[in-house]
Amino acid sequence: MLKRFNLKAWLLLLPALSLLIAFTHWPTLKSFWRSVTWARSDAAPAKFVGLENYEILLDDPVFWRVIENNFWYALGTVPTSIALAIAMALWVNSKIRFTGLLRLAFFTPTILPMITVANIWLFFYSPNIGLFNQLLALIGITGPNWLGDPDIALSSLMIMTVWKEAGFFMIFYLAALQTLSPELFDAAKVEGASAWRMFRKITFPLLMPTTLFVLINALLNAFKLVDHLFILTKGGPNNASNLLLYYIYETAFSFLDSYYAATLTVVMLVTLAIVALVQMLFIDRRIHYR
Amino acid sequence: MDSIWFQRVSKFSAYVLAILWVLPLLYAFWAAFHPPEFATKFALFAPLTMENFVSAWDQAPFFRYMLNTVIITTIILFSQLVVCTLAGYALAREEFLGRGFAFALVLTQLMVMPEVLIVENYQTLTGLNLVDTHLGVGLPYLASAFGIFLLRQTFKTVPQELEDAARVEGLSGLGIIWKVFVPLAFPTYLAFSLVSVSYHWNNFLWPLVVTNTEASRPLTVGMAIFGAPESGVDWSVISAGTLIAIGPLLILFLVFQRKFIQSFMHAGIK
Amino acid sequence: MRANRMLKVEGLTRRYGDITVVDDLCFHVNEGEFVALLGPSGCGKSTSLKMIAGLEIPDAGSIELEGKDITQMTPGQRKLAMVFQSYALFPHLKVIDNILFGLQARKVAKDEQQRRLDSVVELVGLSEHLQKKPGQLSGGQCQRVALARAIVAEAKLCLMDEPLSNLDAKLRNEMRSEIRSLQQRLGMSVIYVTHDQVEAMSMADRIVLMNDGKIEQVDVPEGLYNKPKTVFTAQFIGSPPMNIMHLANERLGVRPEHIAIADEGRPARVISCDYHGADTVVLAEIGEAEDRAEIIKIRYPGHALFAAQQAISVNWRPEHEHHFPVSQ
Amino acid sequence: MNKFTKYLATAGMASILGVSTLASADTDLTMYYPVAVGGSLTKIVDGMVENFESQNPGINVNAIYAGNYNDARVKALAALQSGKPAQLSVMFSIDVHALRNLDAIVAFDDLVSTDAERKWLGSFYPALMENGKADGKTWGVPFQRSTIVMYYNKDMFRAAGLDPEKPPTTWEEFAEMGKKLVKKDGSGNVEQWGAMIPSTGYPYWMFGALTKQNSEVLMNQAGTETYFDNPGVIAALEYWHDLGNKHAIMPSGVIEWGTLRQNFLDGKTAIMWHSTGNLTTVKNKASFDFGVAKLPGNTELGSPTGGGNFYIFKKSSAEEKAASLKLVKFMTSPEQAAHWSKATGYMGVGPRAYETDTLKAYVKEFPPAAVARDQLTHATAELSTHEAGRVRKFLDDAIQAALTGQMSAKDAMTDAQKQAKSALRRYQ
Repeated sequence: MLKRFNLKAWLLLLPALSLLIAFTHWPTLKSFWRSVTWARSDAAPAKFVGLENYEILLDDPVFWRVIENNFWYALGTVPTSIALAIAMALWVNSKIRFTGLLRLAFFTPTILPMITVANIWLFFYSPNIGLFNQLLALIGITGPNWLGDPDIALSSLMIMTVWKEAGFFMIFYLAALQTLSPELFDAAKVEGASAWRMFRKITFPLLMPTTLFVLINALLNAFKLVDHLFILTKGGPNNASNLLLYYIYETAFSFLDSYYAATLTVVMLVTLAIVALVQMLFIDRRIHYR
Repeated sequence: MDSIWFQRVSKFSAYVLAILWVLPLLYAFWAAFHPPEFATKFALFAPLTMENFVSAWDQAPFFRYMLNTVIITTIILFSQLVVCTLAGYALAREEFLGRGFAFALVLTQLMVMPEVLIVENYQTLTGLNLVDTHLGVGLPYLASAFGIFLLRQTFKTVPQELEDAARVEGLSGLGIIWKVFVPLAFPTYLAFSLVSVSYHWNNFLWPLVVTNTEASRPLTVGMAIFGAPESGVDWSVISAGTLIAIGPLLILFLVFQRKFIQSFMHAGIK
Repeated sequence: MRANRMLKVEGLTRRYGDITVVDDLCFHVNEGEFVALLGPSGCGKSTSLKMIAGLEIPDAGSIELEGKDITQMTPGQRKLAMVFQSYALFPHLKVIDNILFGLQARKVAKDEQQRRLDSVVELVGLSEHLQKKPGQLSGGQCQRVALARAIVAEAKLCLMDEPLSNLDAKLRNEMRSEIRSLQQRLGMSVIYVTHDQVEAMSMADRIVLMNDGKIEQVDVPEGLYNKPKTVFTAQFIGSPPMNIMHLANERLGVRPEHIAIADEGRPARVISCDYHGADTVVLAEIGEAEDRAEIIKIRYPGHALFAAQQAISVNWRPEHEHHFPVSQ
Repeated sequence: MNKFTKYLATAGMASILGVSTLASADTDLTMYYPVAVGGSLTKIVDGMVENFESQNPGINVNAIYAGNYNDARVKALAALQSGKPAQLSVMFSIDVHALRNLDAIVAFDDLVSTDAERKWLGSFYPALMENGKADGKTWGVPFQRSTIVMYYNKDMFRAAGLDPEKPPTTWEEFAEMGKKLVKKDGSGNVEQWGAMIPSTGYPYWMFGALTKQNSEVLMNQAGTETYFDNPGVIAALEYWHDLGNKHAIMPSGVIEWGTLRQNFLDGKTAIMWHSTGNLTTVKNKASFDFGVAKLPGNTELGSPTGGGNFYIFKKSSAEEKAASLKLVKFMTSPEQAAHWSKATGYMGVGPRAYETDTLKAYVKEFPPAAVARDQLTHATAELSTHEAGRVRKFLDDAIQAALTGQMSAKDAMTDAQKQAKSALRRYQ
């Protein structure tokens, strides 16, 4: 069919595209522009400063710390939540008892606002009086200072993130599992495959498209999920648990430096572009057996 | 025999994990219904009280916050449904020059979520004079790439015969969308609505940035201010506040959990 | 010489809640024998097969393989082969890996794997497709892969669950004789589940006919056709089904192909004719009084031209009569 | 953005929300305020505002609680920038430089006109005025003000064989007594700590106390220079670090500001340093006999002042400014200050507040209520510079780095000083 200009189609797209351009594309471009300008305060006019903001960025130890943290945060939360999500989906999809309750339990964190449950996690993590350390004390272990020790503060945040996300990702795996024919698993059983072999050779490869989808989502969340920082650590101690988006927020709304914040935003945008690129490379492979 | 053992261990871990997963909620119930001195101590026969709910309710305008959240989620949801339906239809059923480009423009938002652009979007909102309004909280989310994508996938599966039949019956462009595509995509709408509502009910960072006062502040931001650790944490009252805040969604979820999860799964398959 | 018992099923029972899906099933399979589990859908034949495979746990009864009780074993321990209705090919694995899946799982030596693969590939003719994924194959080819996977296991007993039901009619006929000849050449013992009586009649050495979870009759195909013990058997085997006439103290059964339209005999009145090519199925009303009339089907060789309401006479030979008690 | 679209957007918004602005002869004031300590302060503020409104029928006040100090500043400034009303706000006493850089506030000296008003402006404790002054003018008027005080558990003092009426007054005593107050169980796990000084939330503030006690200041009055790497400052940080390590009277690592009160109330620590703003909550919730004392000193006693001042925004009409001044005067009047102090634990901002019947009776019945005031003679200004958010964060990070053992006190402070210097370069 000959492609042509189609007024009706563009009119249908108009509301969506104008909103997307106004709140996604335009601000993206503006971020790039703002990152090469500077002004003493928001009241003063901004002037072009070239790459000065980027030079400051490269010299900023907090920036590097935040990048490093975000890397570990992604590395720590993404595979763990995926592995747990798969395990949860397999459990819920299996014949053990109370699968309804299991599913409910795993899914519950998904509908709880991160910001409100963070206060409860604050209690879990509190040294001396916190639940975790009370429990550890029962077996004679002095629990760590979960949020106050720079070596484990980030890990503590990761645990909460995994708690929040695994059940959400479980749903995708559950949906995928239910599209798989049970006969495949019967066949593997008859052929004498062990549970582990069955998982490794059949279940996991067949879930691969789902895993890729979840992987991308989990990666994006690793950059965008900072709600709990506001309550738990505020990025501390000494930036040990600071993440890029939180640092952007701090810079823009605490230090009132929207220019440097824009520079940080550009770094975030570039990172996301890389994630997108990776996804596109993978997207061809995800249809490998269809 | 190893497989029996494996099964036992697996089953045990499943239950342990499930308990861990609801622990925060269980704790919230414990702390909310017991006097503050039991917030960090667990005694089986600690006295029950509603006092925490009273003081939580006293300390923050929960009703106002909840109303704001409801207004914001409603504005967002309805705009999303309309905007995404139109765009999804165009991308699924219309043949035109630049469709690929338009679709690519839409998909960008899947990567560049509004959360990333808080700095610029805040400036835009300032310019529009919409800071601290319900509309302002919703604006960056009114067009959802996820929704457009989901509806496009669904609309693509509608047989051409149905659309042709409707045309023969004399329906016009928007009429076809409204009378044919929308009803057929009902499960997708339901799934998307649930995902959207639970997302925006729980959204925090952008509302924090863009709301200043009780006039527009949603529950999450209200709760963050109410429970801010700076003011000294009082877990009993915070737990009570948390339960008040999540109560409506939690009850809805518990009642409709099967439907809820199915809808999420539906959204997940696409 | 008395054949060796390969499999013996005794009192096998399976319930789902209040419903008994398989009720006290007893039968056996001899070595090298092709046994069909036949019955309408929902009669419990697939459940029975799954219990033999170990994929379902029976509520009662026992399963013996070569004299050994395997009732409590896991599917893998039973070392059976199985062909599934949907073929159950692993979509992400190449054909060769699908075929060798079980051998790899059981850690059969590499050269032994290769030897068996070579011979099975030749048997079913898949040599040029080994490196493809199932998605790239036609239905018939998938069927062959599934078959190859079952054969390569060299299992004592092969279970087949309606393996041909997803093929079109022509291919089905081809595969039917192919499977049968493979089975005979390799001397395989097979339990074959089907709801298609033609398939069972043409392939099986013996047929276990099931209805409503119970065995109706176990017999060789001719036995089921010639000496049905129950009205159900009589009507399930043969096409069109046997005519059953309700007499005062018994049921009288005569197959349509055994009824002749002749100059004399019982009076009947034609209702309609259905031309099939080789023959015509004539629908007629037989009986004196209106209220006692029975509708019967007659298979008339060639092309019959009877007008509706035409009066005819029908007869059959006494040895073609089947008598069933009324209680059925 | 042109006027027309602005108009459209506003009109659209108003119609969506069903809001309409009614013209009225009354003066409407919008004020933002933060809360950094416990209790239901919002109710108390609302009550005071209502009281004011009933006395001043022509003025309507919309008091908006906006979270912590940082949030309150962000929200108030955001409101100003986006053209929303905000005539005055309670903000961090140390935000003065940032607010002046933004040209957002007016000096009170330019607003007061009568002698009575000038007298009122001079009626505050001078120590509380330090942070509000710049370039010889007063930009912020003290309201929600505090110092750091030492809360201690008298029961634990008794149990440890210490005199509950003689809390530590020097660093040595603090460490020595702290050691006696640490209680361990059979396997060596600490059940009760000697003391806790919070190091999240406002670490620089706590540190301000330690440096003052070591006779150092952290910055100059103009807020253009910091002295983070002075030997006395480094020594103060070393002492803090030692409390958690060498003396082991405190958990090592950082201690959470928000949960500390609960630790104290739960008997996990015998002493805590915290804002006086917690006094009333501790008083209401403590199930044991507790005392409040001035912080111990090294070369001298000391604590920074802290908390929030009233600021009046430039972008408001003359009537609004006058009404704002009226409100500020009301809120800081001796009666209201006394009421506020009793309800929260924040200090009465001027001597006359302590002469009211309310506070007289309260102090008599509950002497700790006067400790913060008594400590004012040893008080110093809170860290306040240009680029306040950044500089504060440099110091906070350095303190946390030292306390958690990531860096030595010297390296951490040298780094912080370097960073602060480069951030302040443009203001010198």
